[in-house]
Amino acid sequence: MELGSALFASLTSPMVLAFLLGILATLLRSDLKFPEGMYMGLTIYLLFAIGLKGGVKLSDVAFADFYKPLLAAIAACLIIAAVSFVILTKLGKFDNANAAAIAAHFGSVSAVTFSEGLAFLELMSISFEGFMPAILAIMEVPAILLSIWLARRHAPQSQQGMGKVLHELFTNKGTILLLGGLGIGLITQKEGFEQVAPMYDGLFRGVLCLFLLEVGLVAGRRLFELKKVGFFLLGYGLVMPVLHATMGVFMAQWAGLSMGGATLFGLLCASASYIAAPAAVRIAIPEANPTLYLTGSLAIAFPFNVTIGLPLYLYIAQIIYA
Amino acid sequence: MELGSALFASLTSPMVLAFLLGILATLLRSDLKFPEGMYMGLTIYLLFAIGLKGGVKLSDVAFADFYKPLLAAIAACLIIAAVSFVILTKLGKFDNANAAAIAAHFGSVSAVTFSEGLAFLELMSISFEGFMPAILAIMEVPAILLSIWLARRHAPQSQQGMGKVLHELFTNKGTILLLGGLGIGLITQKEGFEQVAPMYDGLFRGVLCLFLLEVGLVAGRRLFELKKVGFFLLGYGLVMPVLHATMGVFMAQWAGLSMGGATLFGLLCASASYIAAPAAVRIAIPEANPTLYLTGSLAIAFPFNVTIGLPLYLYIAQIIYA
Amino acid sequence: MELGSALFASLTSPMVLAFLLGILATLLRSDLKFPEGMYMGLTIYLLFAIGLKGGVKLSDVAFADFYKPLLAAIAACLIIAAVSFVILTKLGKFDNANAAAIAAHFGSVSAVTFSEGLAFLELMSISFEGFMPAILAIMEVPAILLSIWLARRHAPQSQQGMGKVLHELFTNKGTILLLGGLGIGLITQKEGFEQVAPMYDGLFRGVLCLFLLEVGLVAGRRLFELKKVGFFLLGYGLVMPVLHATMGVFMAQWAGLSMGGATLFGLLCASASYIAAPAAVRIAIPEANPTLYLTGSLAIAFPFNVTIGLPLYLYIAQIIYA
Amino acid sequence: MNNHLKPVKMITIIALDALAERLISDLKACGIQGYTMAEVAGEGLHVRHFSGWEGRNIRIDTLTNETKAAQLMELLSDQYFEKYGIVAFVQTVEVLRPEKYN
Amino acid sequence: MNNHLKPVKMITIIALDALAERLISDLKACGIQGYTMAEVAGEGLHVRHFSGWEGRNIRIDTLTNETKAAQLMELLSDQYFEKYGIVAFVQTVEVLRPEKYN
Amino acid sequence: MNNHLKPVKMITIIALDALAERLISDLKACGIQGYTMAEVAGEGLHVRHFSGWEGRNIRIDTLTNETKAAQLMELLSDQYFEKYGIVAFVQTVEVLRPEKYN
Ligand SMILES: Nc1ncnc2c1ncn2[C@@H]1O[C@H](COP(=O)(O)O)[C@@H](O)[C@H]1O
Ligand SMILES: Nc1ncnc2c1ncn2[C@@H]1O[C@H](COP(=O)(O)O)[C@@H](O)[C@H]1O
Ligand SMILES: Nc1ncnc2c1ncn2[C@@H]1O[C@H](COP(=O)(O)O)[C@@H](O)[C@H]1O
Ligand code: NA
Ligand code: NA
Ligand code: NA
Repeated sequence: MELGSALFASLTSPMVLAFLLGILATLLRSDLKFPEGMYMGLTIYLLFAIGLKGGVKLSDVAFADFYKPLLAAIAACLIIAAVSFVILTKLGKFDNANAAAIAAHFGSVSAVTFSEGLAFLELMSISFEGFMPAILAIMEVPAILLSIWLARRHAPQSQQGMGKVLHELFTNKGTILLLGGLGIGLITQKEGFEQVAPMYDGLFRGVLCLFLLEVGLVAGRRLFELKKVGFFLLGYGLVMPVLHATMGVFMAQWAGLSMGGATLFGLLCASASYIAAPAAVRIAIPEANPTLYLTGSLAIAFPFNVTIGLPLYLYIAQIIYA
Repeated sequence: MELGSALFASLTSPMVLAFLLGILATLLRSDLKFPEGMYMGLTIYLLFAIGLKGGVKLSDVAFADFYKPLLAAIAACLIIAAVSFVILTKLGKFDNANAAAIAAHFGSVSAVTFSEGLAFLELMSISFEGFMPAILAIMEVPAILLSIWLARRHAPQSQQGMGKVLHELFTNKGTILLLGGLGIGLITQKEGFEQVAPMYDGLFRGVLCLFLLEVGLVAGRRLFELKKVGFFLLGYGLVMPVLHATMGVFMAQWAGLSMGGATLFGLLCASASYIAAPAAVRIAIPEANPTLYLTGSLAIAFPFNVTIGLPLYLYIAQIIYA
Repeated sequence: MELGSALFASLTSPMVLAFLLGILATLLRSDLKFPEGMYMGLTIYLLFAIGLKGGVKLSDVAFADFYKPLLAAIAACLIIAAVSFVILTKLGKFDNANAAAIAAHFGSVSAVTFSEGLAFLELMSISFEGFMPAILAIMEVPAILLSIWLARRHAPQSQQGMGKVLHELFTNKGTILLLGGLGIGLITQKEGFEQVAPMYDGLFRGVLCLFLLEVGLVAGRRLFELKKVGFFLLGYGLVMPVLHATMGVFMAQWAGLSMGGATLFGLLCASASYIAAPAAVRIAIPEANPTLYLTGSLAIAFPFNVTIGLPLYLYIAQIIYA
Repeated sequence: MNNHLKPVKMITIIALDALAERLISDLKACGIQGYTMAEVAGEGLHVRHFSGWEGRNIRIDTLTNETKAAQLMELLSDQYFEKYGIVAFVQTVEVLRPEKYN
Repeated sequence: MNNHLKPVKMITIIALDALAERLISDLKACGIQGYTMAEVAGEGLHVRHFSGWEGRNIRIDTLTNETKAAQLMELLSDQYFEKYGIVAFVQTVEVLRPEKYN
Repeated sequence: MNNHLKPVKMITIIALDALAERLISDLKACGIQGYTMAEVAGEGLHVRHFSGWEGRNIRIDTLTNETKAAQLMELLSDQYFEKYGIVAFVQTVEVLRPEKYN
């Protein structure tokens, strides 16, 4: 598989094209807008479907195969968040709150980017470990926790302690749907899943396509804010994902993942959260400026990852695994 | 089929697990919440799909085979509502309004419980009569009417006469969708249905799964109210469904239904309405306390019926039909 | 294929029956109502799916085959709008604003009527040109533009110039979704489309069925306004579609379309817009009375077209092509 | 501004969505033409109205003249207050075209 | 409480949702930064605005000082009242940080 | 009418939807039982709250007596105003059953 043809396959997938259509529609100032409930409804479907399918596959994985990827996942998130915080404060001159908020987003992961990765690898007929959705679920949390702690270190003990934050993180809808879906898949297994497969398997990419159209609409609005975030963040959001992905592929190799699994792992490292992290940061670091972290993760990292990033990380994985 | 393995199949179905996940999410105080329109949208889909599929099957049923089950259905609803009212006022010491409201819920039926019954029997490869959805539609109304009359007997003639209540009952969305779907199925038949089968057949259980997740979220909130409803109602909601189901299976046998049909008929008798009845009672018996009837039907009877009840009623039917 | 059996097939399709159910529910004053977001969500799905499927088929059409139908489409729209305006002002005694508003609706096209036409021809196994969705997208705009110009001719230069109207027309959600879908289909082609086919192909008619139920609910409410619109508009809405369709079939023959394509083209000419035109007219001709144009297009032309009109236009096409 | 703005009454009603149609016909019975309606959630002395299943609430705002406002409050008090959980309050607001709200 | 609370003006606008973007830019043209917008249904002298297809209404509430409020009402009256079905009214509300609504 | 209508206070709060649960428990801490909540969009000094993803806003209206209203405004000012983008204002409205809003 060459980089060029992988890039072509990525850019001509209906999902990526739908995302670009969404951006185009915003640039043209179209009145196209998804009804409020639809965004939430599609999100619920996607997270639950990822979890469910992952759970069914996880049911034949031995823990011995799983613990190293697990460790790698937690380590990767913490490293990315910590290094990001240092770079953003020292080089980027961001204040603590904003640096921590951005670090939380880039250290955490994006389920939609991951979905697009799944669809891409399936299209390319590249196999990967069935437990990757479990890895996704685990990678949502640690970086956010670390970043919130970084932001609050010096603050006088606030009323809303870390307990509340922890609770929020482990019970937010993303985690519940992903882990809950995983649990259901684990218990109900193949026979149970077959009953609902036309919905959660058959429609997955079609729904993802519609969802990416909506994401494009939101990302498009963010593009107008690009000038407000400054060149530093723009560069950061384009360069760091590649570095994170490369680090991720190396760690995946250490953890014994296959080449497809390593590509997904790299993609997860490269991806920036835009469901779990914004919700947590809004409450826990309210003084951070949403324009910075929302634009950074949605309008910079996300488009880069699903268009150029994904085939690039596959290419990197092929080289490292060669 | 043994009780144990049926119970296992019931408890490990993705639908029941999704319901339990919903309850768990509420207990953990997760922020998972379905958008307002999604609840309504899924309800519309389910009711319409049940009706449509039933209508297609109903098209090869002779009226001679149908009139006895029909009579049994109406009789069962009226008996359950009347007996419930007596038990609740005499033994339970509820006032007229609350007793009638609860009787309306237990005498009427739940389309979602029925859907789970369909999915369960299909999984178990047990056949049943095609006209059961028509029976479901018919059983929605009589108990509610009787109960409202029981609540209002002694009241001075109110402005909102029974005419309005009758109209409301026969034109409420549940009835229109079920009966309308039935009618469409009857007219369009197999060839017509095939055009829309991927939507109304293929996705049915997948959508039911998502819907039960939402029902679990609502039921979970109700669990916090359990202490407010008292032990009597708790016991009532757990014991009476079994008695109602047993009575139902006997009546189904009299009406000439197959064993699968009798299980569904028993399940319908056991089930407590939570779409048609609450809507009707809110308007017609406003002085009744929603905590009692909503908690009784949704947080007690419903979970019991879809987890333990369903395999138990199958077991009862197997014994009676042996 | 005889007219009778085509009419029967049309009237017993689940989509048309669902539409009639919606009307019936309103006449019975049922409380059935689709949640706000669902209407929008289904519309987005339908428009995007039509575009996408059309785009995939368009990818093997040569421009040489396409330019004549294109010209015919633009000409048909302009003729219909201009003639309508004259008839409505001269014979119907409508004022300029109302005549222009109604002309905009009848000159433009209805994507839902078109969808029902697709489903009907597929059911009848009659083939048609793959680029018809592209024709649909093109026919949305010209008549609206012409009508707005007709309404404003004599008005003093208004602040909201034609530029704004043009922008609104080319970027409104209908156009973006149809043309955007077309573009995506063109680029992603068969291989890409297969990834999302279960959603956009498999479910299409099932979703259309649900959508027509909702359209029936809205159309039913409009029926109560029929007496307000007067006999002239009623007759106009029933007679003109047949004339427009006949003209359309002749133009389609000139343009070299197949018999199936001509039926669809005639149907497009006959159909009255109720997504793009109302949105544009509300803003650009606010002094026009919505009761007239909404009732005329949704409660008169639409039901006629999807029930009797569609088989009739097929019959006309068969005669002309014989 | 103040010399153009004229006071009219605004009545706000919060009630079960199932009562919407009835409330609207009562509004019209009082001769009130216009109103604005929103879907809301709420909690009061009775059950929480948060999901469609528990029954949502609606909020109706209507601008009208003083006489009709008094008549509507009377009607609400007579026919709804005892039976249903309902909230209704009156405010004075200022508009430029008082005749539109007669 | 009363010694801290300061009066500011609140303007409420009810209009066709298609006008939302235009109204918001007019708000900003008057120097008003903040507003809150809700989707509502409604009926008045014109067609009922109940479904997306008939065009829903929106309700915009904005808190601002007296001068800007007067300017906005003027603008609405000049550019909207004749052409579109629109409702606008002014109230005085009390806030703790009047400077936030300048 | 005026001889029956009695004044009570209405507090309106506009805030991030993520704060809803917290605000409701604070309401209850002030002894306020009832409130009505709507989902709204909005823009202010901070990010636009238009989609679920940016975080929507909620609007809470609650009728209560003067003392509790003062207490609630105090609490909001102490615990929210500095940290979160939040709008709160007080009005006097007239009701027929003031005891319902105690
Ligand atoms: N004090 C209050 N302030 C604002 N809204 C209220 C208040 N009390 C009740 N409501 C609303 O009115 C509905 C019915 O109230 P209740 O009759 O007290 O159950 C509630 O669901 C709320 O939406
Ligand atoms: N008297 C009124 N009170 C409250 N809202 C109104 C009133 N009249 C009109 N409206 C609202 O303003 C919109 C346009 O009104 P109209 O221009 O009269 O058709 C309606 O759809 C209602 O939402
Ligand atoms: N002047 C205002 N009038 C009405 N609502 C406002 C105003 N300013 C802010 N808001 C609302 O309060 C939210 C938070 O405002 P802010 O803290 O200024 O970002 C906004 O999203 C709006 O919904
Ligand atoms: Na990451
Ligand atoms: Na029952
Ligand atoms: Na036309």
